[in-house]
Amino acid sequence: MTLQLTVITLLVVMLIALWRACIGPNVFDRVLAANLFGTKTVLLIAAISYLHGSPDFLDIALVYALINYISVVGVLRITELRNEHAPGDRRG
Amino acid sequence: MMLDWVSGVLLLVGSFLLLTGALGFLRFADFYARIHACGVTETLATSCILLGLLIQSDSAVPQFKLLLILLFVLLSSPTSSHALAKAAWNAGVRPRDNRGKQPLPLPPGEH
Amino acid sequence: MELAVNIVLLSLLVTTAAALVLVRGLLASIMLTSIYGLLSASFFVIMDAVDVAFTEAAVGAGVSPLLLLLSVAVIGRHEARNAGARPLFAVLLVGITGALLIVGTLDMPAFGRADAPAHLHVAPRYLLLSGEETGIPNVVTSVLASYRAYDTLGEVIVIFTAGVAVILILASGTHRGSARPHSAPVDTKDPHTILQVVSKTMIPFMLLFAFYVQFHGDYGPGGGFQAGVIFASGIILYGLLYGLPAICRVIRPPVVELCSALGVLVYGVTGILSMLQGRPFLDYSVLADDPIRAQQIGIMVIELGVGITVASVLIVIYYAFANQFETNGN
Amino acid sequence: MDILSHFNYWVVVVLMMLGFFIVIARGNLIKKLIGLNIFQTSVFIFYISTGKVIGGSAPVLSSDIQLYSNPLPHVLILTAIVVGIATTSVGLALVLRIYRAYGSIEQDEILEQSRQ
Amino acid sequence: MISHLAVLPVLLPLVGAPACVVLRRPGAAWAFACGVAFLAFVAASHLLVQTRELGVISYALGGWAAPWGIEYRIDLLNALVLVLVSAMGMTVLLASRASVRGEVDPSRHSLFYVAYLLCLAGLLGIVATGDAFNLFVFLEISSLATYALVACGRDRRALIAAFNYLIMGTIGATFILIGIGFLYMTTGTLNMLDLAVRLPQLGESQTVFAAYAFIVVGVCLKLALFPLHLWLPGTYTQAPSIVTAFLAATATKVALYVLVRFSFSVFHLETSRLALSLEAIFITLGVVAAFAGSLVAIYATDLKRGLAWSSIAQVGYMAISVGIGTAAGLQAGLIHLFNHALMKGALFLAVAAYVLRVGGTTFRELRGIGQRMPLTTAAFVVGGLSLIGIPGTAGFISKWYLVMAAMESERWLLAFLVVASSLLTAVYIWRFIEVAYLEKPESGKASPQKPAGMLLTCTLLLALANLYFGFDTRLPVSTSAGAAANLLGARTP
Repeated sequence: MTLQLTVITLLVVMLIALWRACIGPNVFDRVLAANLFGTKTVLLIAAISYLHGSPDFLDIALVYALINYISVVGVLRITELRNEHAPGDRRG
Repeated sequence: MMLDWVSGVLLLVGSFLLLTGALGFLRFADFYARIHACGVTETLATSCILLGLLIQSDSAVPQFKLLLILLFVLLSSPTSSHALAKAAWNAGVRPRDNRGKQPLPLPPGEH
Repeated sequence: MELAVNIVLLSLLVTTAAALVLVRGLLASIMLTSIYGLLSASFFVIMDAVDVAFTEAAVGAGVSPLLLLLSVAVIGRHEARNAGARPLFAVLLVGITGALLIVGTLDMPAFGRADAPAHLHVAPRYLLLSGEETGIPNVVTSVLASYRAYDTLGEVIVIFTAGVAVILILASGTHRGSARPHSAPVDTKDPHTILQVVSKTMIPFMLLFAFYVQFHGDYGPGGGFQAGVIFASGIILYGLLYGLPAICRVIRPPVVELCSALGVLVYGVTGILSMLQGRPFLDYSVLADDPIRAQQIGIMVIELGVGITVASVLIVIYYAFANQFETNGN
Repeated sequence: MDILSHFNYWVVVVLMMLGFFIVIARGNLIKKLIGLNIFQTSVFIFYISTGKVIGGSAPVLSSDIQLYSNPLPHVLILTAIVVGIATTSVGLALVLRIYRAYGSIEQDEILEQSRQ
Repeated sequence: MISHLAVLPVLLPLVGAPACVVLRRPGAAWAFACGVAFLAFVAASHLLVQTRELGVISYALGGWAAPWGIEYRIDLLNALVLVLVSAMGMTVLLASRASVRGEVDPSRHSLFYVAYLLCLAGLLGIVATGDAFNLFVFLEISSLATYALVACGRDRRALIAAFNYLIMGTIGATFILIGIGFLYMTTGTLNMLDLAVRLPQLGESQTVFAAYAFIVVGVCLKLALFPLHLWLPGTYTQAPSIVTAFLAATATKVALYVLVRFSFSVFHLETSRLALSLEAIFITLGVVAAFAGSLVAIYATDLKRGLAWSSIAQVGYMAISVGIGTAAGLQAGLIHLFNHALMKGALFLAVAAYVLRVGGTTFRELRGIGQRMPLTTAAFVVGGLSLIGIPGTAGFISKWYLVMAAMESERWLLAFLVVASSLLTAVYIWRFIEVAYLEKPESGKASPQKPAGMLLTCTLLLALANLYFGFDTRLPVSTSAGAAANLLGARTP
């Protein structure tokens, strides 16, 4: 029962993160939202694999965690490099 | 039986923390407040939920994988929060007041 | 419960897609794309498609947003307000397509029914016999790498073609190849010590995990493609943090380009070996005396070929894109 | 129940149409590629939906499971995902070259420059 | 070894392409690619001979029997198109060295040939396969390679053309994917033969109707049938001339093959209730395409662009023949498919030679070219006459069969329209002849002669082929008659 509750909570949190990603207002808010979304997906997959009783899915959760981290680093490095090369981000 | 209870409590605590973090993420006024809300709760909430799941399973392989995920999240989540806040600061995002309108005065030495 | 999660995920997908239609600004769009990838991957898990979820997580939420981000880093994230707006025409065209699709769904068998025609004809044989015929529990792997191995060869060629195409398109001047590590190391004002330290400890484990995924694909979700993506992601992470020249010194562009061809050749030569012994192309039975053993060897070798090509093509593409960035910036 | 039996398909149709709309209606070349991505991913979702058997489990053979979902769509979509990422990367490479040649990635501005 | 013949034409370029990456010198890459293409052509010709003797050849890839594994299924139709595509691919490749040197950046040369081989392999794979999903995979291989080849053009507009082609091509491919998904859903199989057996058992299904519609729209995007032709003029005009010659001679032909294969082998167009409306749609679109394409071609100021529009018109004729739908109609379509590849190959190779010599293809630049390049222009004129359909050329044969097929099915107006649109073709070919022979060359702008013997030889070869197949029509006519009979015979076994 608590497992189901956890899944529902996770879905609600994902909805909130999605909402934040839509309204922004800041680019970093969106990045944060995507990151939050990613970690919640990891938990969701883990929880669902227990709900299903097939722990094979845990590999997928692990990959999500990895990929999520890489994309955050990617965003940061890239926004930053852009700031250095083009001060003030001339195109918006 | 005892373990089931522990696992249930851990899951509930984790869910509660998640929800509070998300609420903060939704409602707080500026970026730094929001990253504070979810960055801080996230680590503990994730640990609670993963531990709760770990207790539920009875074979070694999934437990090991869960531990790996936990370890990874414990490493990566604070790192990315830190880096995100730093990048936002470098990009010129500044803290704002409670309604998200006025920029707050900065401490001396910053610009 | 499963059905409820299914419905919630689908609604979230629709919300994300609608937000993508409305939102302006490329970085925001890319973040939403990444979320879309994550959501569809979760959906695939619910639909029992674990291998697909694995791949979609790595591609839809990982590689493709990363490539988009690299391009936006060169171009800028601005999106014009009314450029190319032909909403009426678009609505008309999309409306017709949608109507046709809806018409098509009307006669479809109901969702999830075990007696739908698709589940009665070809697939049952895979589920019944693939265990005996290939000795591999993961049916998706055995269909992918044995029954429909030729499709997978096509897939490897597609990714190889993408690598060739990207180099061909982005090549400049007299230099042939994906990257020119000519510039000094990108030392920024802000070297991100924390990120570098944390990532450096993680990267070896990521590469190790890639090997695990490569060889564990027979028993669970995973396989050459996923392993290649994870391996390349580890390398790309290093490149992002230490700069293109640093990574190019370790993994030299010409070598990677050759490796991308090597993977395809490993795959192709495995097939040709069977031809030389008078069996059809990609018939693994010539590889060992015991047919099941032969299948397993064949599947392992071609998955290795897939992994090599995918990893090296992704690295090549990363080099080519990042190189644009560095030459543009300097 | 009758609505539920086709609900998945209809939602997927909506997803496809949204992606398709972005491709046609937006003038920004990268946005077009994003739309194409969404369009293709939606088709993948459709395929995977057709492979699902309610009550079935993931097609990894095991002695204590009776009913599996259909593995064939999974195999096809694995290939199609690769095709999708290949197309995206080639498209992005073209966009980068276009930006180098025209200084813009908005369709209107490019067309204007081409006419001159 | 002989039993592998079915797979060799595809496999050679498919494995040859990655091997070609190793060769870093462009000359070596070119020579290697030519060798591979030649071997593929030899294999394809043997295959044609064998299918004429033995009938259908089936090859189970991976050793798994048909609906479970992937099957190559070669009948007369595939074999004919395989020979055509590999022959044109080889000829254009042989001619390409000088033109590529002139039109493509040196940094791209060696990989250019790799991409060319991949494109050829993709096209051959589409034709050879008997599996619907495998067709999609090879379609994408050829498309991705094509985008890269088109983007090699010198002008920056080539990039825009390539990007537009990428967007439309991917939409088309995704439509085909949707169609295949619908088919799989209703039948549970992907094998074309198996589909053909199972589809009639379903009766009138909306899903099958939608599947056919999506596949047809997707294929017509690739075929550039009016009004889905928008990508073609830009792509043909801006791509390097060699790529244009290759695409014009092969890619649209393969798309037509796919259309015919799906319409007649898989979907049994005649027996379906759609037949009537589809007939009307194909014939109307074909006629409009034939007239619109020719009219735009008449007013074009650039030879390459004019020929691109002419391709749209010619695709129109092929659509008409599919629309007629009788054995005679299909035969006419297949003959035209064959002959049009020869014509457009010759014409675009001549254009490549012009680009090499005078640097451009506008009519202003080409004034008096007939005196400066007599042999190339002669070849161009032969190709042009064939395009019009003058007796004694290959083009006459295909027009003749097309008009005959229209009259046989008592479509008198259609027959008249086909003849009338041919007159429009005569107008734009005459316009070029006027420019080339009767106008004085612009003085002062004489670029140095570049050695292009191979290019000239291949152009002349294709022009001669146009004449040869105008007299000795046995190969295309008998093969296509057999293929058309097979296609229609499959319906009522």
